[in-house]
Amino acid sequence: MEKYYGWGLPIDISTQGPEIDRLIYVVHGLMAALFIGWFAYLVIALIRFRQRPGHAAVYQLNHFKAPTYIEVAVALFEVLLLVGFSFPVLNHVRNVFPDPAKALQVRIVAEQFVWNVHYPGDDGIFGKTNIHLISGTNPVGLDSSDPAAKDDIVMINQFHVPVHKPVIVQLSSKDVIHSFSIPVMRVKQDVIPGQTIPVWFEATKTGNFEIACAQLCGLGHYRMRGFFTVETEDQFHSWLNSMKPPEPAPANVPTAPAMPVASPTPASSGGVTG
Amino acid sequence: MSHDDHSEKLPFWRKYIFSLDHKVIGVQYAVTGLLFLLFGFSLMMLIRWQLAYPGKPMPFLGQFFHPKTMIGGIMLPEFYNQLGAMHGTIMVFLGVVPLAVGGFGNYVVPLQIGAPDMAFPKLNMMSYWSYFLGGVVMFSSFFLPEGSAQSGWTSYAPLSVIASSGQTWWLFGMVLLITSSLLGSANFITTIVQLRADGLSFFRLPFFVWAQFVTSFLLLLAFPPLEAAGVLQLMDRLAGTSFFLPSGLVVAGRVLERSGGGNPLLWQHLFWFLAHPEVYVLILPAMGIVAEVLATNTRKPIYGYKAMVYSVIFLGFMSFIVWAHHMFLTGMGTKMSAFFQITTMIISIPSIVILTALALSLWGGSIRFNTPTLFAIAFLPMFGIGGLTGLPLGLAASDIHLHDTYYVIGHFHYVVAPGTLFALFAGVYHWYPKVTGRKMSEFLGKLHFWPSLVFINCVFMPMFLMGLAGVSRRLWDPTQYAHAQAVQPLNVFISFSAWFLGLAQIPFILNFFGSLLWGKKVDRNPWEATTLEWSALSPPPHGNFNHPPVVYRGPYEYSVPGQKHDFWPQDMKEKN
Amino acid sequence: MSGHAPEAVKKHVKIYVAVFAALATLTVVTVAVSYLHLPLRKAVVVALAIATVKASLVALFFMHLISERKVIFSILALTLIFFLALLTLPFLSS
Amino acid sequence: MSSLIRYISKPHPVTGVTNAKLGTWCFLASEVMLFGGLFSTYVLLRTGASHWPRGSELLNVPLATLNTLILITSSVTMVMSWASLAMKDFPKYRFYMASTILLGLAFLGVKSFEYGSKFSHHHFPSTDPFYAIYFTLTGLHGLHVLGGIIVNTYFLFPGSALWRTEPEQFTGRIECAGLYWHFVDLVWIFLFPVLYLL
Repeated sequence: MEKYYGWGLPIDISTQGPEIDRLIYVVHGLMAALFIGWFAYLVIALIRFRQRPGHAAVYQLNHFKAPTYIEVAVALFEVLLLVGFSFPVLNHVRNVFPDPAKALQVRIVAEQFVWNVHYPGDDGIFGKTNIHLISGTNPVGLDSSDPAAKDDIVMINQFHVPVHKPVIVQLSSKDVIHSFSIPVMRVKQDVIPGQTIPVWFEATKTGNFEIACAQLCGLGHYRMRGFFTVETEDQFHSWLNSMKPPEPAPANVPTAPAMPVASPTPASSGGVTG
Repeated sequence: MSHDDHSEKLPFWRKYIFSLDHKVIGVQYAVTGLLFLLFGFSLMMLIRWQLAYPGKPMPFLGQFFHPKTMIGGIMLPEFYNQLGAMHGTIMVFLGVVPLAVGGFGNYVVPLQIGAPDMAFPKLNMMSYWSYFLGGVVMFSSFFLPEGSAQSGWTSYAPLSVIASSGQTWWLFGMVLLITSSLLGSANFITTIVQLRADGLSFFRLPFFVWAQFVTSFLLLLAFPPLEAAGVLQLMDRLAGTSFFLPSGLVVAGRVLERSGGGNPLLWQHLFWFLAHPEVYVLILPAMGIVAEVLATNTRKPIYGYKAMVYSVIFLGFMSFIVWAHHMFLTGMGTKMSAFFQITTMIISIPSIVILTALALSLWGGSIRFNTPTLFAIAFLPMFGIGGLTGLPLGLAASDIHLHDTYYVIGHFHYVVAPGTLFALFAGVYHWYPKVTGRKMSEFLGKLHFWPSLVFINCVFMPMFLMGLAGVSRRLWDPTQYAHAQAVQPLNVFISFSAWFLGLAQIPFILNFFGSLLWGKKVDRNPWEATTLEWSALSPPPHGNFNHPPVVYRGPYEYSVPGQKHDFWPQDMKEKN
Repeated sequence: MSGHAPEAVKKHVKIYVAVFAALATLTVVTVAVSYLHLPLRKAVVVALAIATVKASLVALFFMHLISERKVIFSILALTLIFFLALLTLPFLSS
Repeated sequence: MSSLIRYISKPHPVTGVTNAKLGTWCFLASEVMLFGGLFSTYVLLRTGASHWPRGSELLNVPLATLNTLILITSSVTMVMSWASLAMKDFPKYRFYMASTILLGLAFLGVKSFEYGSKFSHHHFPSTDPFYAIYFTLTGLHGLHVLGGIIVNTYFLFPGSALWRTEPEQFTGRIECAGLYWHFVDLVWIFLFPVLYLL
């Protein structure tokens, strides 16, 4: 995985990522320019006006024009950042959702400290859920009496998506506030209990990536890590088929094969499984 | 308080413990605040071990901790979360605010306005003891069976509602701290409005007093909503209500037996309605101190005094309508986020004006490079970095990637650590002679300044890189994530820098206590400054001034042409 | 205050009694209106209008705001602005 | 020392107010924000709820009307106690102040009766969001009434010694205590329709 991550921004594999990255670069360019100019001024002022014999302070000074111009320029630049970058990018990300018919629809239900990924199955309809049905083998409380639920697939911490296809994720939480973050997708959204918040993205590259929780959600916040896999359309469908529940026993969610058996990162020796 | 009481006749406990004198209370605040800063810093030292070497037993120190916090020297996640939550709470509410507002405000404001004391001395004392009690409650919560609060200093519901009993103590502690701040701020406003010396009009006030004045309004009007939120969360925790709990929660596999119907975002709104103005509560007094120190040590008036005053008022006003930029990712609509992005960009303008004015004050001066000036000058670029890195966070689009990462940590620490804290250090070195009658050692001061400057940048600068890499905050073990593993060497570097930063504070501690005994004795006005506090004796007696001072001119009349001396005190009628 | 002199205060006392009568009447009115079971929107407007009138009476006469100084008004105006900001909050969360 | 601090009993020549009055208004400003936060919460919970009961369906309106009248009356007696001092009539002050305290206690008595009957019907803050905000708002208001009673009792007995030495300052203090008491009344004026009638 080394090639994906380094000391700067992680690689970007989403269609909307470049817009966000561009804004980050532009802002940092402005910051650098301002800071360097400003620091240079400071150094010059400190050397030139140090206290020394024969040098006295000046009481009255002409009003400086340059700083006012710079301040106005900064203000204008901020307007440009807002109107030219932030507003349109945010509008694109938040309001311009892909056509649901052409997109992959997924529900993700966060809980301490797991991401439950709920695919609607072949019928494209999510089965009914009920919080009173939630159990160890039925993490989202799928109602097996609902015919639409029969082909639903619920995975734990395993999120597979096809490449070059828009994905709409409906985010909700069972317990506390989490934050659904896929750094390589430039996607981050707080997951608020009591609400369902949609996000969308489209992957441009295949590979194995990760979902992080970005909001403190308790003891296991640090290990609320999901596996995010971008595959070709074919690979995705064969994976989805292999995860289908066995026909005779409906609504028996195959959690066993879906469970991440061991995290590939070196396990910490904290010895806490809270 | 009877009318004929004189401090000389008072018993020890009235004079130094339950004192009504603003100077004693100011010192009490400052010393307590400094001790809490040290304590909060120590918590971070522990956290830094866990972050540099996740899950490795802590050498030597580890064996002294209770098994509920560390097992075999290995820090448990619950203890890590406690340290994180309490570091934030202690630094903000028990360290910086009490030192900046309670300490410097109490000691310096009445002196600078030529008043004998605060308007309500008894209220002042109650304010300190309420703060002290709040501190005791916060501190002792570490010794609860389940430890202290562990839901972050922001205490987001529902996590905080279902958290262990430490959170209840946190809330009670906060109620006491809020009470203290409310009493203090009403006192400051009344004092500054009513008790200014004759001739001291508002536009002759030292900038520090202006900063405290605006700060007091922020505290007065922004804290009560948090108190309301605190009461609601206490009800949620103790009376079983569901203000912050929506219906249908399932915690640890069990349906939560609550009525539901609440809203978790309500807490965030009420919290940030306070907590954003609170950021300015942390910054404004620091800016005030820097203005005082720079004017004195450049030997010239500060540049654009009136523009600065208008900016600080505007800043205070705007700080109430930017709060939701902390909540860009909570699913708010784009129109709403556009509004808060605009206000956030607007609020950056007065900050830039003040910072620019302070920087331009150097131009044409005759700058003395003593310790307070070094800290005050360092404040400028450090606060500048803090402010600039706020830009990508204030733009909701770039915030998507940077929100809740180490970038945020780096940003606000640049504002409050090398920013505010450096200004506070400048204030300590600047006013120490007034409080004690002795100067602090310049040698130790510089030994404190230079390593602090270097190491504090080594601590916070790499955090921006970690943030850009997407590393989340508050991770007990960052190496769980591949993207965080890539920057893990930075964590080791930060930790060592932080420990060295700790060592760099030893000269300050030695200097602070040692100078009480060995510092060079000084007269009233060791820095040859103009504001009123320097007309009083060092230390000022009970009642501050022998005669109520009368003010003839503005606060920073340095190097006035045609004068023999390069400073012209505010209360001097004749030429100087 | 326009006058704390005993003669001025005697005049005030008459005003206080009148204000009391008004407050009591308005209380009865607001309760009576509630028994009409108006639709919620109308009921809110009526009840809050009456409450605002009552509150203004208390503030103006009992709290002497009618003859208060500028400094007090400045603080209250500032508070009002932030109070209104606070009341926008429910509409941000929904 | 207090003698050194100016404008304790006489108003400041420019601002026209005493220290205590300005301080009291600052404190009331913070109280406005405190109750503002809670009112906001009420509006948010109510607008967010699928069903919200009318207060009159669940709460005892006649009793609350009585309580409103009690509190209004106490406001009048409070302002009369100040007016008596301004007219240099100390015995009358004591009468009105004592009435204010008794009316305050009567308010709390009625309130605790109301609470008691709610508890006996198993209506607790945890029952639903309506009762949660009802108990929180009225409870906090009740605490404010209690605080006012304590302050007023202090001024009725030990605090009134100041009348003999500093009548002007004492009158000022009663005015400030009055400001607080009227504010508590003012809050109730809004709580009553919001919780009971709407």
